[in-house]
Amino acid sequence: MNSFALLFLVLGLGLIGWLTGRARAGRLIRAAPKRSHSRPGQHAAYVAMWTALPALLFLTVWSAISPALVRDAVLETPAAASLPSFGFQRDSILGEARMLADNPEAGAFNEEARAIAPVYGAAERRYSWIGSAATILLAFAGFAFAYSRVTPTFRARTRVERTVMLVLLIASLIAILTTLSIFVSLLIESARFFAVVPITDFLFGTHWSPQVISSTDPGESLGAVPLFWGTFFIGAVIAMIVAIPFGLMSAIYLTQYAAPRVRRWMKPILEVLAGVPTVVYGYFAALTVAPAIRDFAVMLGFQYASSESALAAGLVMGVMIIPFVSSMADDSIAAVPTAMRDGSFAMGATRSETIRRVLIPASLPGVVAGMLLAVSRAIGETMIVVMAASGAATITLNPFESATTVTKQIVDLLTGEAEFDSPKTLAAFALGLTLFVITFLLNIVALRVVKKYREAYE
Amino acid sequence: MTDIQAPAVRTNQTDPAVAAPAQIKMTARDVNVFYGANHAIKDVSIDVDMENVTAFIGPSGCGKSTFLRTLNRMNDTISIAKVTGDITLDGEDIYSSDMDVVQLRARVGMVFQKPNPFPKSIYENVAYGPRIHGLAPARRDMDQIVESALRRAGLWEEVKDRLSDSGTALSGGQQQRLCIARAIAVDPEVILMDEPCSALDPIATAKIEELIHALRGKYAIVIVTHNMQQAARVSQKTAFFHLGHLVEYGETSEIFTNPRQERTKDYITGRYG
Amino acid sequence: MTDIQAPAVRTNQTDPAVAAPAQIKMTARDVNVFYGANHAIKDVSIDVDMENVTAFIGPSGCGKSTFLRTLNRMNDTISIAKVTGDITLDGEDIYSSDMDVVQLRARVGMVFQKPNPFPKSIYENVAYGPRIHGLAPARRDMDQIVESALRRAGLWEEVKDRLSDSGTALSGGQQQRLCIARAIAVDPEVILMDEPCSALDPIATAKIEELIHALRGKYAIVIVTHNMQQAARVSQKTAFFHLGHLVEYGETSEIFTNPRQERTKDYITGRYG
Amino acid sequence: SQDSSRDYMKIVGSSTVYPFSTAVAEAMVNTNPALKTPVIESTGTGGGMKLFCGGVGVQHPDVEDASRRMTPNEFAACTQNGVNGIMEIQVGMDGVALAESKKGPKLELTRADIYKALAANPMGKPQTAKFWSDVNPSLPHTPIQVFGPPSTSGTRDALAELILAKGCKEVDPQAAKLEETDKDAFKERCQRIREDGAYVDKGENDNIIVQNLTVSPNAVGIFGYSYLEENRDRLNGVPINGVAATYENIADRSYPGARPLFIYVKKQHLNAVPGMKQFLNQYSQMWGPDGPLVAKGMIAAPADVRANSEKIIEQGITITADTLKDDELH
Amino acid sequence: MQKRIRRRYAAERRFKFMGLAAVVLSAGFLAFLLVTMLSNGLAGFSRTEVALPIDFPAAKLDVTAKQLQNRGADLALAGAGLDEVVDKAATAAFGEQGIDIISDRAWTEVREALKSDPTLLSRKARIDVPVSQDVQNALDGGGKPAMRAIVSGMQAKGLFSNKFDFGFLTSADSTDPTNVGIWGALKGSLFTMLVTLLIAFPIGVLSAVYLEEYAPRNRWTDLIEVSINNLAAVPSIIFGLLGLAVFLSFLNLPRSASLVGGLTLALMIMPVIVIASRNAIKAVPPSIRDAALGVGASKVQVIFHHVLPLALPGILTGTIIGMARALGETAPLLMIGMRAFIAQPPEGLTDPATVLPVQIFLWSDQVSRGFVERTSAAIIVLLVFLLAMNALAIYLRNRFETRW
Ligand SMILES: Nc1ncnc2c1ncn2[C@@H]1O[C@H](COP(=O)(O)OP(=O)(O)OP(=O)(O)O)[C@@H](O)[C@H]1O
Ligand SMILES: Nc1ncnc2c1ncn2[C@@H]1O[C@H](COP(=O)(O)OP(=O)(O)OP(=O)(O)O)[C@@H](O)[C@H]1O
Ligand SMILES: [Mg+2]
Ligand SMILES: [Mg+2]
Ligand SMILES: O=P([O-])([O-])[O-]
Repeated sequence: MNSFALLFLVLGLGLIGWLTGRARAGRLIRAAPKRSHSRPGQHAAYVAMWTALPALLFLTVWSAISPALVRDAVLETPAAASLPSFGFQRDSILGEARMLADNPEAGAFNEEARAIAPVYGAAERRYSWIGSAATILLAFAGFAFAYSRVTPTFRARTRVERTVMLVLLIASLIAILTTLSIFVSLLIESARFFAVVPITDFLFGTHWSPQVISSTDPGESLGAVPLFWGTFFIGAVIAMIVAIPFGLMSAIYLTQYAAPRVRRWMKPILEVLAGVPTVVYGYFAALTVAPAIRDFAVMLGFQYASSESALAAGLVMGVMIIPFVSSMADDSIAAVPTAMRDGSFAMGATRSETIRRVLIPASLPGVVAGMLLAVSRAIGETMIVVMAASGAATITLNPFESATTVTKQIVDLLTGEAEFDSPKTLAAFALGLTLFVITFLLNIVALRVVKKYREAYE
Repeated sequence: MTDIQAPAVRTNQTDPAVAAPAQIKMTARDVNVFYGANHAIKDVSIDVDMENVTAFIGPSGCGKSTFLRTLNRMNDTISIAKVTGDITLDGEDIYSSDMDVVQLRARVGMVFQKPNPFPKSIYENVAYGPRIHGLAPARRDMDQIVESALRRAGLWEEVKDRLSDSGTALSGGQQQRLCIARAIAVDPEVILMDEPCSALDPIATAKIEELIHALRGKYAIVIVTHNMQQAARVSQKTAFFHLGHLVEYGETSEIFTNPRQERTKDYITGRYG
Repeated sequence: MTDIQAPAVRTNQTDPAVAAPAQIKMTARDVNVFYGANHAIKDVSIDVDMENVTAFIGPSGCGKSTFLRTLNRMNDTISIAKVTGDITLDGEDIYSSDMDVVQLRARVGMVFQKPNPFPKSIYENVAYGPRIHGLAPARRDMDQIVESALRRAGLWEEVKDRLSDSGTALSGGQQQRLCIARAIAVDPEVILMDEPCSALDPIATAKIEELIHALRGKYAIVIVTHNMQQAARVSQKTAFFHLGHLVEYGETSEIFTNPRQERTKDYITGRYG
Repeated sequence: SQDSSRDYMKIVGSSTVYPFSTAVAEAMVNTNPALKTPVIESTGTGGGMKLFCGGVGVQHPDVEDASRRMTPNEFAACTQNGVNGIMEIQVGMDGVALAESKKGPKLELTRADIYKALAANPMGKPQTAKFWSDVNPSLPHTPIQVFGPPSTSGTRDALAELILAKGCKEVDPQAAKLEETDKDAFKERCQRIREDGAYVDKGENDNIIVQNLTVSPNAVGIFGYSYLEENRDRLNGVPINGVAATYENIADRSYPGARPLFIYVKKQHLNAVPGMKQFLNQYSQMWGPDGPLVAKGMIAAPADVRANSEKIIEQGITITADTLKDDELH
Repeated sequence: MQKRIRRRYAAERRFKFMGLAAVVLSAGFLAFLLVTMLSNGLAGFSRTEVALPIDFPAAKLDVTAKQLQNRGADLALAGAGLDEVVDKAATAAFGEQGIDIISDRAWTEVREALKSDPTLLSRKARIDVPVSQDVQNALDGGGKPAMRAIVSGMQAKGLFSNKFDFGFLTSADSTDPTNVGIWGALKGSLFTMLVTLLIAFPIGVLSAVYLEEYAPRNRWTDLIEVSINNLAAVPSIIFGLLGLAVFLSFLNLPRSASLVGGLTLALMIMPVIVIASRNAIKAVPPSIRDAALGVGASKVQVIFHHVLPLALPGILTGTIIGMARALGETAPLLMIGMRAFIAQPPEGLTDPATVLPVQIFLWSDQVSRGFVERTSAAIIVLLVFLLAMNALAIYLRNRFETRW
């Protein structure tokens, strides 16, 4: 029986468990003198749970291990003796044999597969029966256990609800697991990197040039300071110079000045800016914005203006971040109690005076936290810099010159090279770790600030 | 239904000038306010004078705050609110296009239900109004304005050593007095107070009530309150609102002891509300 | 301070059985409630009986709601709340580990300050309780339960033609009666009401008060109210709480006309609160 | 867990060979509809070599596209990871083309000029040249700005070997000696490219280079000949040593930047992955002088080379470490 | 005084104008971007075809009409050398340059025509086939001068026609811009999104329920809370590194597969869903919970009967926004190998696949200039999906915003 059929069978058994459990509970409860603890439906859920869950768990595990069991069984048969000893070739024949066993019509690339197919089919069937039998047995055992416990006084609801809560708890742990596995995997790979390259060279070195990595002093060409600078320059300086005034002013305009109808339309329109995929921004930055900026720079007299200027990437990134800043600013300004605003109006302040002297100072912590989040967003942004920034790791203050970022280097170092132990590949993980730590800290600080400040008004 | 006797009102009047013809400061004639389709104030006409403290009372939602806010056009900040009728300040129509709302609000100050000091220093809270209106060109003038406003609000002694502390660090009653000082600092002609004590404890309430007494005569004062005892204690004139109507308006002592309208009586005796 | 005379209480008793020994439904002995470090209820002991409507009165924050919620363990939902002492329902300890809180709440129903109908149809609002408790196996039984609950809540005539309309589309007073119907529908033994009229207008309030009268005797009823007139109108027994203490508990007529404690008297005469 | 077999080919490697391999793959599927299209990743020759030599088995690629020969080091890595039979098939030729915008100054360079302008340490001294006129007074006074491929690419290796190293030896008498004595020092002196911003590493995206050239009239781009061919209307080739990058000049190898293109095939996979033989046959059908690959911008290899490649395919001839030492260009 | 007021009002107007300018410029940038993409991309949805006369009886194709209706038709036609027949026909029709006029894959177009109408075998027919990229360039005013001359001659005869290119919506990647399609990438995106949704939605919603309704306030739940908030802001490329290290290297899942892409993106958007769901759950008024508890509902009943249904619009909004983000995401997928040339739409979750944004990234890198229009066209398709999703989210949010 294939696992899909089995799955449905188990679910069907669960349904039967539900129905019989319900019937029995209903009968017993009606006969019982006083109000029973749980409703028939809850007993039913209890029975169904015991019928289906263990069986499903087993089924999951079984379908993970049984292909290997089948394969080993086939290899032990005499028919397999003639197979080539080269693992990959043999596996590909076995793979085809499996396909043929399922569907004899299919064309085969290896003729040996035809010979093996019946053997393979037999083994598959045998294991399939073992698995099915065990699954069904488990389902029945679970059913019998639960069914026997259905009595008017049995607290089925409590049990079911406890299981539900367990499931919820497990789900919420996945977030921690993800964080942890990110951290651990980055840490492990980075540790391997730092075993080769001294951490100080990496963090404080000012020469980044992974094209040639000397085997005697690999740290010499893996100094990440230019990357950090480029990341900071593009993401935290140029992008923010665009995003903060635009984001803040549009939030102010939309919340404080615009007619509700304008606000209702403009806000989602601006949000679209955040919904445009970064690859589109990248394409746009590389093909439209960057050349224009270069022309502009040349016009200003910058002979060396790069067509991959930090400005092009930063500018487009800033535009992308505008809605992010504006919605954070919007939230913080909205969190300032209206009483504050009214207080200022009642003093005879104009709107802009109220905004500049009362609302913005009062919402400043929230706005600042929003900026921090925006910065962390900008320095993690990848596609725009991959497509529009250069790979040249230079430290420059001239926005018309090229600069590179951590994220771009990660992509460059990793695309195509999956070999896991050269310092070059591992450097990507070290960069990833640095980026993770920085954004993590930025976020913690920002969230703290936001939280503290929200509490101040609650 | 229970027959609760109307409370005997002590009007607490130290000067006997109530009967004299009072100097009219603001007038409202046939004022209507709409929040969208909701007709919140219906044909209200009323005069506010300099000599007396005027109290607005009435059950929740009857429109007291709404009407109060028409008097300094704070309703302008609510986009769906629409006001019709005439309201004048010293004979000038405050809803005319000539009237500058910024100046109007400097002349008609307001104190709110929940104390709302700005999250700035005490000094800056009081200096805010004078500063935006350019009342104190020099730092020295400003110091003086701040001090005198705080003195008049009865707060000076308590805060004079910590003017640079944040206004939000004061106690509730102090905050409310700070808000009154802030309103006084721009030297207004009228002060509107919307349930200024409802968030305060009895002791702080008593202080504010004293303050209102002290300010009476210098400014025309209108106070909204839920607490009838308070209305009786601080005001000389009372307006009773119900469902957007001004049901009755007159001497406080009259209203509390001898209301002309059945609805006023029912409210005062606690039959509803 | 104003001397407001204590209201003359009309107990509104149609049956004279008050004096007869009442059937005790719930008892509380030495109940203490803590919210973290905040000791909200201090050593309260009280009996609730079937014959009388019991009113809890007291100034804001004195613990009325807190105590009420201990009676059906709604406090369990507040993680920092801790309850000590004994509370029984028909002699059973409701805080014992045997007691199933879900069943307890079916037996001790609750009506809240703000009407809180589910955003579902009127029918579904009432049917929800009976459904989860399996009280109506067939659709016909359910129809009957719903109708009778709505009838007893005095709402049937008003809604019978629009049972499938949303419960939230009703007026405030109707919503509150719907909530009462919802509580009645699971056939509780006790009904707890926490300021059920404070969000309602006078007419709706009068309807609910009438309803309480009608329900009296069928259920043990406990009502929290801020409005002393209301307490006087609807209850036969009154408990006065102050700062977490049960200051006085007795016949409503006694408490309002002749309180034994100074604090009770001060409160009733409006000296604070 | 991963399937233990695969019914499509996996190809990695050079971005220069990529368009040809994809075209062959496509044609193969058109004529053999039963086969699945190979999955082809453009990783740069160097990046691809690492994947290719990672081992044998389902997760390792079957074919490597290369715009230069496999190095002995790479071969050793392959052997070490159990990749034992590797077929080296030259599929055609390419030229490392230098190009500028049609609006550009019409540069004409020599290998020595390029070396002096691009090396990190020309003749052992730090690079100081900012303008072309700094390296050769007869060149225009325009800033040196070169857009080129990244270090994983074979084009970059070809640039270093075919142009820089030779230019270096022409102008620097010590270089020749160094090549004998100290290979590393030679590389440092002759092949390392400057990193001060004059040479801009543009990633694997040659098209972006083309795009950028059209808006940067003074810049020079470096990429495979096919890109130049494709964009003749916008770009001018920069002749090297007076020889223009044209089909004929590359085919007869008079152009200094001419180089062979290869694919490397894992013989062990030949019988394990469906379609590999068809793929190789398809290649041989398409690589002729009037074949479709030439239309795509490839330059056909000389007839003898093609014959040899066909023989390798037919007989499954694999390479040894010695084959690779044989430095002669096919 | 009057002067001062005037000055204050001038400042007021300036400030307001700055706000307006910020809004208008931001919206203007968006409009500029969209218009650029549209004007570049619309041409990518059509292709130029040339009417190619073919004399099938003369070509003597070795296939029968019956064979054409069978499944092996493709094989039979390929075996019969249809491509050569078509090339010959082109030479016959357009002269020596004929082969360069038609697209390399023009013969597949002929193949499809034959399959849909086998009677063609017995007559002469004119079949519209796509032109080559060279011709396309020439038509656009570029390309090689020689080709331009030929093309202008043919143009005068009215041989070319411009048609909506259905192939663009139904086929996969190709080396020839006249033949590419986005279906392969779109299907990859759909598979990837499916995995993402199936993983992220239930886990996200369930953990939101746990955190809002059950979790005690302690150090552990604070930790979960902090993790989730931070995960929401971790750069997407880090998730790519995670996918590479965990799914590919550690769990040995297949490279380039939509399964791995989906898992990676699921981890990425899960926090978005958790946060949105928590906010939606939080927004359900406590009075509803009290009401249900008050009639004796258990906690699970309260959650599943009342809280979740009421929070659903908010949860869905968050999910859609998260999915939109995943749909537009590129960087993490580059890390796990979903960037190959994949000319066959994936059949299953473990087949090599690419997704729309990555396809755009790859095409932006193509030599042939025909890809510029195609890239913009693919961008338009992607934007249509994303804007639709965003619009749906905004609609849901507005529709259910003011429920209580
Ligand atoms: N901002 C607003 N938007 C719409 N309707 C409003 C607004 N403010 C008040 N209302 C409505 O106007 C009516 C009068 O409200 P108002 O606040 O003036 O009453 P009030 O007498 O001050 O009540 P309270 O004693 O509760 O403060 C009410 O029906 C209220 O719902
Ligand atoms: N959920 C809670 N968490 C912490 N403290 C609480 C909570 N609910 C009430 N308290 C505190 O317990 C005390 C009693 O509150 P309770 O709500 O019972 O008063 P009350 O008499 O019902 O007041 P009101 O008339 O305003 O409803 C107060 O000090 C209050 O601050
Ligand atoms: Mg009010
Ligand atoms: Mg309460
Ligand atoms: O991609 P390359 O051909 O330059 O290796």
